[in-house]
Amino acid sequence: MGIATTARVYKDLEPDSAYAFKPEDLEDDEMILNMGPQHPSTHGVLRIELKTDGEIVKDARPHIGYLHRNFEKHAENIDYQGVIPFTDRMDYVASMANSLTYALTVEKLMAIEVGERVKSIRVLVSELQRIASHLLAIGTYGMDIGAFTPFLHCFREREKILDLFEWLCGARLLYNFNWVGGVSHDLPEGWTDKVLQFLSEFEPVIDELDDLLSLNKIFTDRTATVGIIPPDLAVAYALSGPNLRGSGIKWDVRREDPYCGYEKYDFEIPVGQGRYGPIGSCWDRYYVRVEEMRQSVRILHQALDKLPAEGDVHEKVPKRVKPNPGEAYARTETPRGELAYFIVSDGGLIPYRVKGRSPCFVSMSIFHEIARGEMIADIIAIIGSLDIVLGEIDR
Amino acid sequence: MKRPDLEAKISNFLSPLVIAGAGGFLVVIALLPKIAEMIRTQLQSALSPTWASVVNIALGVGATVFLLAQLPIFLIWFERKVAAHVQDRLGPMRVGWHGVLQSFADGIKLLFKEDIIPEGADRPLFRIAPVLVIMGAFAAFAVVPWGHGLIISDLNIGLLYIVAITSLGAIGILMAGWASNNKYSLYGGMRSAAQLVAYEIPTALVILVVVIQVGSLSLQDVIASQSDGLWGENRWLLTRMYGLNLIAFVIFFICGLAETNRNPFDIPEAESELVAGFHTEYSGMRFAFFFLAEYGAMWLVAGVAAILFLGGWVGPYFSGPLVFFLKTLFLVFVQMWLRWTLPRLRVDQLLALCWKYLIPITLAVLVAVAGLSVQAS
Amino acid sequence: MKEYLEGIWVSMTTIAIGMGVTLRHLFMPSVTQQYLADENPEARWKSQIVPEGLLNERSRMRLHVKIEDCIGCKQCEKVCPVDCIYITTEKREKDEAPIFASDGTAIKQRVVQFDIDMSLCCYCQLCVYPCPTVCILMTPEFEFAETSKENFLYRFAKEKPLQPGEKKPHEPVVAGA
Amino acid sequence: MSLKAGEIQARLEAKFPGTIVLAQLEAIDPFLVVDQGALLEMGLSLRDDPELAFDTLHCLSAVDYLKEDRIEIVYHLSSLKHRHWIVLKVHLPRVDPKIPTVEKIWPTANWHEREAYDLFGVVFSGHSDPRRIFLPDDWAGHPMRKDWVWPEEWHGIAVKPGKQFAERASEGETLGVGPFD
Repeated sequence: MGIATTARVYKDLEPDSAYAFKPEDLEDDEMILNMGPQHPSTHGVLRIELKTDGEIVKDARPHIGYLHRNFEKHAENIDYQGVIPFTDRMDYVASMANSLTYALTVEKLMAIEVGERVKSIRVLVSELQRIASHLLAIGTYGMDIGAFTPFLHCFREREKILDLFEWLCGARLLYNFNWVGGVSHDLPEGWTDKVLQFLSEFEPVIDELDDLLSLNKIFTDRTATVGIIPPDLAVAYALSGPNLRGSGIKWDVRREDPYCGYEKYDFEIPVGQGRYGPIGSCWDRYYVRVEEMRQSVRILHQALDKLPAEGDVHEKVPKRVKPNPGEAYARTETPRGELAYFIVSDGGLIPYRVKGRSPCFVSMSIFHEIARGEMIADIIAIIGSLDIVLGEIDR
Repeated sequence: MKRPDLEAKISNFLSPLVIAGAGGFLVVIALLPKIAEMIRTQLQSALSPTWASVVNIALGVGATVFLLAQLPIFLIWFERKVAAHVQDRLGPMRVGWHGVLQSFADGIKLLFKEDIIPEGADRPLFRIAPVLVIMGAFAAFAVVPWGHGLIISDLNIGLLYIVAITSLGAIGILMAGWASNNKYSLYGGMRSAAQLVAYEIPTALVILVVVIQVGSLSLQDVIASQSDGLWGENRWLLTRMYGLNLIAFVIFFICGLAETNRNPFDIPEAESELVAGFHTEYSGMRFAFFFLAEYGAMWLVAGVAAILFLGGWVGPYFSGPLVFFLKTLFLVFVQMWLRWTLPRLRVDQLLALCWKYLIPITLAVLVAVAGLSVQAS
Repeated sequence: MKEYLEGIWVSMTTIAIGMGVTLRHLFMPSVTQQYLADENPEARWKSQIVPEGLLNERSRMRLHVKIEDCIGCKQCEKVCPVDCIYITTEKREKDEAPIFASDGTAIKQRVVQFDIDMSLCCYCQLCVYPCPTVCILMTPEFEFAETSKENFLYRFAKEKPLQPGEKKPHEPVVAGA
Repeated sequence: MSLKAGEIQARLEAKFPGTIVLAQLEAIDPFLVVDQGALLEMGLSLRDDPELAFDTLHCLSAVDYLKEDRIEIVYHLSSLKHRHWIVLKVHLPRVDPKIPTVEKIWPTANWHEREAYDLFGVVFSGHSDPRRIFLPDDWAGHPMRKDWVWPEEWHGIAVKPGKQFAERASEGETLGVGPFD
């Protein structure tokens, strides 16, 4: 067949072993389909090699690294505070959560306990960020499945959150807001009222989203029977966040290993119920996100109630971030799962080693297991349901 | 002069023209029977009968082609506006009043774009494919009646002709998919073939439902049998046969969506899976051809549905091309509305829908309608 | 058979509900804010939720340096995580007229190079905090596209390095005066 | 029920005597340094012992200690069942570091180990897919090593950052705009 032979014109540029599948290994009727790095729904520059037989995908190999910039090497060359803008750029649609994790790790290393107001502010921004990030995940997932309208409805709401963040710290996407020992800005006057206003506007939107997309028969048919991750596989691959909970495992770091005073908040942990098919399907993962937004709204209401009126957000910010030699590992529940940083300090002004354990990297490593035997259209559904951000996978 | 000022000047000058043109267009459509009658009498008095009919048909073809070339321009703008407002956006606003010139601007851009044929493509097929696709969509309009006597050719097998000629488009798509030398295009072509083969059957069966009741394949006869409007003995087919025709109408509409590759059946181009499906590698005018064909086919499907079930150009209060135009426009709007509401089906679900749901139900409706018709006669 | 009919029913109803939602939105006012629809620059900072005039309160856009106030301490250069600030200073001669920043700090260094490469800047605002004279700051100006990347190098320094044998005038200069 | 690091250490010590080289229980995150020969059995027992049940390898990182002349592989293990934690460390030589893969015990290690190989050059023997994960296959060296040097180019593409505009400007080139008022 003409197509198989002309596929590799640029042979001298790409070393052989980069190809997991070789054309000469293919059986009859099989074809290698290169999905990405430029593809509308690989959520960035992910490249997936698919061994297809007609519409059926026999095997899949993700190739990552197109966005690799070695954030960890950067981090070894700048001071602790300077790393935060780089952590923002890992998961660029949930920057607040990333920098929060980094700040918490350094605080753990330096044994800093921040004030109550800072804790409340951090809960506020990270839950708002969770809503924003889930809105993006849900919206783009709808678009992957072919429904365009929910995407823009989600973005309309997300825009409000970004506006609130811009009012709070001057940036819309990459905030540099969570500092070691505090946050960069105190809440502006009237901000909390506007968050309340947003929440009251936002709650009906989730129900509308259910009507428009989540419970639509076409949508459930497309997603509820594909990409099944059984609970034991999810644990073996150390999945976390909505991907783990979609498989029916009730595990949330906010509950199990609380930080920022999350133990004081009353919220439920939504898990995949298998309403339209087996537990652990794409739909379950998707719907866990929808439910999590509802829970985030609950947490936000409580956080606004509990917010201490007074408190200096810069009180505990050290003049010079210079931890004692040692190492610390801290994890938080970001919108995409458990993000953790492993920081080794040699007592100097710059970190000796920073390792980011990114949830998307781990989620993506399970991809080849669940993609096998599905159809090409389902591959898109699976990638979307894992909710990956390539900035975090490739770091 | 600064460029923005120049642009503003051009668009301020052109948009009233376009809006006036659209208004004039509607007036012309409303007065079409009179105009046609006038031309016909003039021709008959000036020329021999043979030449008169030849010139008459040529004028009809010219008018239809002109209409079909203009309609997509309006429909694309209309769809973008519908999509935008469904999504709480504004849509095109820059080029002219509320973006009415947007489609013209896009058309000009497409005209000037480089025409790329990928290396290793099957060049002849690559060139023929868009032509075939647009031909399949536009040739069917030869038998679509716009009013009493306003039809290019009142074939006695008009419905059969439509079913046959629209299949040409699928061949074009398959050809485009194969010739592009692109795997995504190939998938798009293959999916399109599977989809067409499947959905031809319920379409034909649903048309049979109508044909049984009307007793003719000619579209003018179909309309003639619905000449009473909303009420009466010969009312629109939609409300007859105890709701069976309603089911038939819904099925025809679904099949129409599938045949025009519109969401939720747009799997041949499925932009999130196959990049752009069969027209991934097309650019410039060839791409525009696919675009025109899509909107032409939308209009055709809506028009045929209006003729079969909603009485075509027969209206409740007045009849004529304008009634047909408005009915069709409404059905086109429903197509757009569906597109911006629903997710896409998967290819196996698409086929399952056809073979497991549409065909059995259509067959049941067909049998029931046949039985009731026999009983009535 | 029950499942079959149920499937049809569920699809029809959910599709109808979805179409209801979209139809409702068709007649809802849109939220688009057109870029530069209003020539008034303040109108660019409209938001669906943030009260008017507050959105750009803390905006971190283009960097600006009030070079008259710079004392050449190089703290911003040190803290910049992407190294986009380049400062060169030289010691002012003892016999030169004393100059002061607008907050009264004596300027002991002559800033002969203060370059900010905005094409490298990551808008983290970390340079703003350590500045003792508040002379480097981020402005809400966001329209600074350039046709050439080189034009993103903003050269703020006004003074030239002292040439051998050159003497600076003895007039006292107060910045901002 | 969750166990303290000391209890975990005692259990392992009883099962694999002499394999725990060093135990730091007072550190921020208590860790055990284990002998790499016992890693596989210890991992299996950590996972399968119902009292321990470390079902999740949370993170696998490598740290290059240039002065101490060693590379550390750090395993952050956690248990969803008992909600406890332990950190295992294995010391490797900087030259030609080799360690058995734990991919068979925790499949998630697959990509983490590929990353450690890619950035640190640690070879995981028995790994099912021993390729680089981020960098091109023919990339020179392992960049997270402390003594790594920038290559000049890769396939004709300059790798080292060139001179920045500001550096060029300070060398006398006419570049940039300003001064501003």
